Amino acid sequence: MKDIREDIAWAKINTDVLKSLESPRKLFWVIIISALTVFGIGVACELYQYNMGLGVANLDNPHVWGLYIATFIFWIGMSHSGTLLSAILHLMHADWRKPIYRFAEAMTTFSLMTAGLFVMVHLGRLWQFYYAVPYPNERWIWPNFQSPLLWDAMAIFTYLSSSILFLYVGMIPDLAICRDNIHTGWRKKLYTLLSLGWEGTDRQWRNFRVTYLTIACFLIPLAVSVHSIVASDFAMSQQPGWHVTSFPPYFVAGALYSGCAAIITLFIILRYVFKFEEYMTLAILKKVVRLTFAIAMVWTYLNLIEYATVWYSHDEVSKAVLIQKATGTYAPFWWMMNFCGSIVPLIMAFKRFQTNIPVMMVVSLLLNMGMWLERWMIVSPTFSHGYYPWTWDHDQWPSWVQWGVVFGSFGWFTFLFMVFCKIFPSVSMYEVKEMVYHRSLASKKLEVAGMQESGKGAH
Amino acid sequence: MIDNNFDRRDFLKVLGWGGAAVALSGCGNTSIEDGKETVVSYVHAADYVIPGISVYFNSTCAQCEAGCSISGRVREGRVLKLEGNPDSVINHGKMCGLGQAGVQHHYNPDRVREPLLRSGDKGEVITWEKAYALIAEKLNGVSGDQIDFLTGTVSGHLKVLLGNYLDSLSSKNHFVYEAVSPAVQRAANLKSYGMEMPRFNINKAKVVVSFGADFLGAWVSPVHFSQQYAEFRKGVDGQRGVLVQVESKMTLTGANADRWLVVRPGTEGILALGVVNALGAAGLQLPADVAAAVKDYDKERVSKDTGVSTEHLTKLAALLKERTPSLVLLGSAAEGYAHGSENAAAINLLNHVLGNVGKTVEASAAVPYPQIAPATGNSAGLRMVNNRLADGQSKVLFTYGTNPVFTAPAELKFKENMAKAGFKVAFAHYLDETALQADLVLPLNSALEDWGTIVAEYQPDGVQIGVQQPLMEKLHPNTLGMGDILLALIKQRRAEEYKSFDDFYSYLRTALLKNKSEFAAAGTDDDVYWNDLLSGGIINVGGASNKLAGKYSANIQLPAPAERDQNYPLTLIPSVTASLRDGRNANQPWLQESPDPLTTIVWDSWVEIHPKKAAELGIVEGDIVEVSSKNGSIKAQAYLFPGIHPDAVSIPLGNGHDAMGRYAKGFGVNAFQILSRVFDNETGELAMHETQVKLSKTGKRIIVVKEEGPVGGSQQGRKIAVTVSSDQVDLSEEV
Amino acid sequence: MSVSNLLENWSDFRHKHPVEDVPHDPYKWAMSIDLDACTGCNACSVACYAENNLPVVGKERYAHGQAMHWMRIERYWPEDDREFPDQGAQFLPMMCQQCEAAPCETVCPVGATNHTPDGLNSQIYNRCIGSRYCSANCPFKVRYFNWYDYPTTENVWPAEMTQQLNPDITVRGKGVMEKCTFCIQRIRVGQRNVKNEGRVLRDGEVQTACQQVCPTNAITFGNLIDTESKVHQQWKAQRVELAVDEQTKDTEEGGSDLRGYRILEELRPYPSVMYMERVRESAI
Amino acid sequence: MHRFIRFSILLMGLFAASSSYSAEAHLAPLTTADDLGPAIEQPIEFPHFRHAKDMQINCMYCHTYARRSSVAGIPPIQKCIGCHQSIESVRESPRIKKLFEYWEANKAIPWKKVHDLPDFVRFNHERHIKRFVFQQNRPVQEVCGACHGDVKEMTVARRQKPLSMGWCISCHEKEHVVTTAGAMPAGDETYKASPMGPIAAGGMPVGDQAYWYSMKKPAVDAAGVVVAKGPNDCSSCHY
Amino acid sequence: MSKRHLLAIFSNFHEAEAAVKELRNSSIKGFDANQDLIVKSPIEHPEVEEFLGNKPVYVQWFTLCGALTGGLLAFFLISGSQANFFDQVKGGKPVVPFPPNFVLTYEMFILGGVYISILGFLICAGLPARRSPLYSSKVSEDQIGILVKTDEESAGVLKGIFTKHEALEIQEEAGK
Repeated sequence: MKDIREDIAWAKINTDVLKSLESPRKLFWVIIISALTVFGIGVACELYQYNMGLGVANLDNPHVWGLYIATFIFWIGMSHSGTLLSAILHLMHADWRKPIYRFAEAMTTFSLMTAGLFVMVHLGRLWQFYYAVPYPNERWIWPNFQSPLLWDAMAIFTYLSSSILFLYVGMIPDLAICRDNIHTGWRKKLYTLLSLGWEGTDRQWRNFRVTYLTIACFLIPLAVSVHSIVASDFAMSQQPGWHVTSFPPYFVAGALYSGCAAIITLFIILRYVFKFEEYMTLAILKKVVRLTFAIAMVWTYLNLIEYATVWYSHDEVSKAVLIQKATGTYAPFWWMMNFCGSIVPLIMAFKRFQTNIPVMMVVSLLLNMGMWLERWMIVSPTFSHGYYPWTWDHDQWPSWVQWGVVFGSFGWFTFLFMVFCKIFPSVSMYEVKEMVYHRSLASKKLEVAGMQESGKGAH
Repeated sequence: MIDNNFDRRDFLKVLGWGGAAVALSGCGNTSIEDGKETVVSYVHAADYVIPGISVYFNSTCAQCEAGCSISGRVREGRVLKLEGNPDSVINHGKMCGLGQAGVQHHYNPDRVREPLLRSGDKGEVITWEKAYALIAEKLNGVSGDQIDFLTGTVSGHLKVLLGNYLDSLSSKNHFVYEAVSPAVQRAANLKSYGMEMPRFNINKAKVVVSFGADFLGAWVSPVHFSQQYAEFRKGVDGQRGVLVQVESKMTLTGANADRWLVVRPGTEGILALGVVNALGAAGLQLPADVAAAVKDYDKERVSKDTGVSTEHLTKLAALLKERTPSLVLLGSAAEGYAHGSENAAAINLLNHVLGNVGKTVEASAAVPYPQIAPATGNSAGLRMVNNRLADGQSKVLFTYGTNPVFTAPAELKFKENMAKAGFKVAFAHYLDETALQADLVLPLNSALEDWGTIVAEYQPDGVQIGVQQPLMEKLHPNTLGMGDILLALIKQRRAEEYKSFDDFYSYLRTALLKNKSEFAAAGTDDDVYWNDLLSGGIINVGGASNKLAGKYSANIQLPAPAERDQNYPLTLIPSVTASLRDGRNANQPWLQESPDPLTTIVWDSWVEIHPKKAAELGIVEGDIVEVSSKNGSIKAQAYLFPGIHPDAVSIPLGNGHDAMGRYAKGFGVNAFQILSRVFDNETGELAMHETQVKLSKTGKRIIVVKEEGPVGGSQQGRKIAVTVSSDQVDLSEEV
Repeated sequence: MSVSNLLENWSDFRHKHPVEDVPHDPYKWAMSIDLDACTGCNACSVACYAENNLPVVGKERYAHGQAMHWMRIERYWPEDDREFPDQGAQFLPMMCQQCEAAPCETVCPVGATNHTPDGLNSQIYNRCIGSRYCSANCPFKVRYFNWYDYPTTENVWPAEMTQQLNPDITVRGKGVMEKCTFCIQRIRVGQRNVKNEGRVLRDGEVQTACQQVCPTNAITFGNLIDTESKVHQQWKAQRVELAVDEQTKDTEEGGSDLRGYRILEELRPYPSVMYMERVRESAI
Repeated sequence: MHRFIRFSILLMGLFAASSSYSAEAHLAPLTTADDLGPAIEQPIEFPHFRHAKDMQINCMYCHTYARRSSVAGIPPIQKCIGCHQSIESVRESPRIKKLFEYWEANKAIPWKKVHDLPDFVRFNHERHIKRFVFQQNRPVQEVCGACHGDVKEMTVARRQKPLSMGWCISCHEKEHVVTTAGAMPAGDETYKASPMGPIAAGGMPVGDQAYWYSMKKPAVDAAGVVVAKGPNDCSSCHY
Repeated sequence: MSKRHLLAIFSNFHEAEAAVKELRNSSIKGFDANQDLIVKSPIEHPEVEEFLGNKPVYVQWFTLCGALTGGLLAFFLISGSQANFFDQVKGGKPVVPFPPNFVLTYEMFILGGVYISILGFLICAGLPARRSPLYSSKVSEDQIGILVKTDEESAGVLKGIFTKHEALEIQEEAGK
């Protein structure tokens, strides 16, 4: 299996990546247009809902939350992969991450932005959302800092802004390359501005290294905290099926899982669209797939543990929710979620599928769907089957407005992501150079075979 | 305190007040809009009118016939809410949901606002002068015998005026029709107690056995009985009253019973006699003729006929024997059969045997002015009008306060017969089914805009005359009170006699002041008396004390339970719900949206089927089933209801309008339509429970719009609504 | 300065409520509902519609579970396997339980629902942004959300019907959470009136609309602190205590002859509504 | 190294200062000073200055509902006529002529609302008037003017105060002295039996809700003087 | 005394390394290897530090201060506002409840840390900066640049060293 060639000319790396900014395959435009269309539908649905009230989403009492919150968690979860690849694997010195962490980080940023949209879409009085912003107004009214939603807002804000900064800082050397190579148009100005005058001096590199490492260190606990705070939206409440102490780790595992699955999907798409076959190699795909498989198994374990806890603790009310999930209205979705989440990833255990692009594409999409269903299965069944039997309602089904907005968010994300990849180098040039440099050094200096694949140390 | 120029209605005018406008401004950004809103002040103002402070005017509720006294909360000239008048002996400041919805009768957007004359299929707006002239013209040359007046229950001075008007037309044809009325009971009570409506003292009884009387829901005077019921539950000396309900379809009262005994439809009388027999067996001394009459009603037979187990029969007899006084009530479920009168006699016999007469069944006071006593309705009135219309005897038909086109069984063909009358005048609040058939529709003031007096049939303490007075200025300038119209019409005939009365108000005032000396201290000024009267809202008349005179008859011929017709195997029980009754209030959205207490269904009709029967027929909840009697069929959603005899199905009355405005039209089905023409053998009343039906699935299924969740009324083992057995608690220690 | 304020009053700010040292005073509104007296007649529910400007949502929206009845009457059937419910149905009027430790209050991101000094769980409509977390966290599901802009929705309040609206209370627009307030408009008017007279409210001076209308007086509302009040005496007689999650009835020998209980007490929201068990005769 | 430490100390100081500033933002003025509302055209240009300043008429002579109701109200035309019937001197002035036109047509005057509170706010005139005019004997014009501005200098009234929530609260947060001496309504036996302790003359029961949030019961000194704040929970005004 | 800037471009990292080492060991007048020598490279070479001598990095101090400030700010802002916000009594919890405040403090700790680190990075790395005139886009591609500052007269010596180590190109700029 071919990995990135160690003797690849650095200049070629530059040209190859810079070319992606200019001439992607036609599919790029197809994707952009379809994403915009889907997004447009979402916007139309949201406008309709904004004018009519949330009733048109077919939310009701007791189903006060629906797909919006489920999809919100999904997008938040998706964002964790970027941190995983860039921060965790960075600390672990897994060099194979280098060609792909940039787009993973971009994914983090954009999926967080999408998640933020859902917070808004879901509000009954969107036009008053600023009430949740902590600012000292003349009435000295503050938001309620006790609310997990506010922690959420704070955590997401922190995560989003930190991710953007992290993405940006990590991109500065590459922006300098762009600046040096693109001499016309608005892009030149943009790169000049953003590269901040980076020259790659030893002082810059020295501080860069420390900063990058420090932020990576901060991002890891942050990412963990973000999704555990999202989990506490549920776990801190009293509702059966939510009030589970294992929710935070379960959510974090689910987040990494869906993030990895999304990385596989986007990996395959970018590889094709921007002609990155030489950089996003199948060897890397294999590693990502293996990583995903490992996380899938962790998630499966936590998922089963959650069921087991509910079952074994003999909390009748929570148990009823679980039974309802498995046998009631939501049963098809629930079983599909378990199937997609725990059975489908088993395909990844087979070596020959690990690098089979079509299979992995399908698998990753299924995993993503499974993880989306997981979120839905957390949110809705509890409302259908809560503490108070009188208010149970098993017939609720999201309306086309809700579906429209949910699909629209995918359009929005895809659009942002694709535009980013078109404007900014989605493969980190300087780090690929570092990678081949160190690899070639290693293979030159040390003849010990095992050491050549030091990247494997990651897992 | 009020000078002569003072027109009370000035102060009932709607005052546009800024404070009130807050009500509808949206929930967007809070805004300060100085100078945008208008603040209107009065031209004149009375001392008691203070903007921002509510004034309470007492009046009388006209939503049903119970005659509760209400206290309308009026602010800035608008009536906001109806509350109970605490001084009323009927409702003691309490209200039911139906009564409170009176404001929606008043503010209903679908009220008739102008006199309408039929021209083709449309109503043409005409003036009152033209309407009066038209009536005069049409009455010209028609003999009194050809003029029919079909009304709902009327009482008080309106009844007097109506009588006088008919008199002036030399017509005797005033028919009072109530689709849902205890008419059989009245006849039976007259025989058993010597009066149509004695007082039932539920609060004095230790045991109440009710044969289908839904006294907490829709029977006679529910608010009053509910209050008595509360006392009864607290008990005499801490001994909590026991309620046993006997019926084939659970009513609200049945749902509150300690023991709900489901009987085979129509066998209530048999059960009553069975209880008498069992009481005898338990050692109660029975008069010889009674003992002889019930000797065949041994437990086994009664149990076989009625479906009530011998165990419960024994327990019931033991309870009745042990705890006295008790009270046996007779309700519509027992009356609605061809042998309804016999059922009633058998049930009333039980009161006699138990010695309740004189204790818990007491004489009611006689209304001292018989001319204002209520003319109570029954279905016989409808039958007579219908026959007259069919035979062409009736040339001019006036309808008021009743909606026969809606409530008459289709088989009577009332709608078709009505067309035969030459000229039909409907006095109406809404364009209901009957008004739509009329040639001339005269718009009435709402009950909250009108003057009048109301005397209820059921009088718990003395006689209470309820005064009805406007709570606010007329909403629509071109509506008139029924009294005003009658006065105008009567002036066409007897101008001289009535010329001193400008309007019904002055008629009423004069009439009530006439008897001032009886109710006020000597020398009380007319105005003072009048104002006191209006502020009180009620006149309590002692009423001559009556004596219970009737006697039981042991000669009761009860038919054996009928064999079921194989083609129509089920009995249809048209149920009367507390809020919709016979459907005249169906256009009040609060009533449509308050769930039926037992099924929790809203905005619709349904067919109640016992789950066992449903399983047999393969019906599940939400199936649209066709209910067919020999006289037609209707389609409605099925609801599986445990509180019904498996051989019966029940459809609530009141919905299924095809007119009457946005809140009534098109919701549910009208079960009146498929009732069979079976009448009570003695009184000739329509036997409402005698319709036999069959069910067939249509294959369609919908989701029933109801309040309860998918698990129905199950608490899933969670401690939510808890019941405790009476031997565990001692209510006398409670507060 | 805020930090000094924080430090100075630190122990106060770390106080917990409900606790003995910071009681409600002079008012703590509470209710008791006698299920044995409740007949399920719905009068209270309609009274609530009339008093509190509740929109009638219509069949379509009712079907979607968007009804706005702050006070709903629940009807339960006995759960054993009998053919007929021969001891009748159980009715339960359910409205906001005005919990002392309300799960809804902590989770509102903007603090639109909070605890008032007189022990109510208040809902401030103009602060609400409609996140619906409060409803999500309410075990009783007694909070109702304005899914549509009812004031402008067809046939909810046609022109004439707007005149019936109670000017003492807001008509809520879309996107706002609402719930039973214990008729706060009546309480506030009462409190202001007696303040002018320099006294506190006596029992019965403020009635909730549902209490006022209830034909069987099943609902008692009043000041739990006032020892003269009926609600206080009922709570006392039933030995139900506000800030306790297990009452004498369940914990002590001989408590079984008491009827008072609170719903879902085990979740420790400390509801302010005590229900009294329905009684059914054992002799028949 | 040193400059970094110095720099960071500076930074921390800045943050601490800004945090404590924002947390105590309520101590800063709650709103801008007087913000003048728009000039409003009324059906009759009512000269407040003439009545309130020249004639020295008590505000509550005309706005009589203020002490009895939540709204102050506009007097019925009857009241205007009551005086102006006998004031021949101004009878022919255009405003009075207009007034009489309305009176004779028996028509209400469509006054425009000048002091419009933001939506969803309940303000009770009665309570404020009772508290400050009747119980504390402050001059009427001072009490009314606290919110309505210097009406006696105006013709058509114009809003002078912001009437915003922060502005309202700035007053409710002030500590007003209340005395309990002689507060008990004489002969009110029901009240004496009540367990809730004495009532201040300002109508403020000791231990009133206003203290709840500060978690401390105010002390009553020997002279029966209590320092009390206005009610300050949201649901006092918003419901 | 006027100074001269020189930029030498190397394609071979080892040659560049050797050049630097030689420069550091030389004692050229007006040239102090610790101050006047800057290495520009397309990737991060940790080895550069070894032969340039360890230079301190202060970013982590920024991080520490930022994080602590953020955390403190959060705790005091939140507790302070809870203490002053008149209706924060909620759900039977204390006015200043610890668990939620700790969560927010934690988040602000990170936020402060990240922001101030970035700020520190910019300050320490001297960014944003104008590009020096002696810069080659080759540096961002694959070559190593060595920028030196020296006295006018020593420039030739340095050039000699660069040429010796196979510098591809030497740019010169007259200093002030």
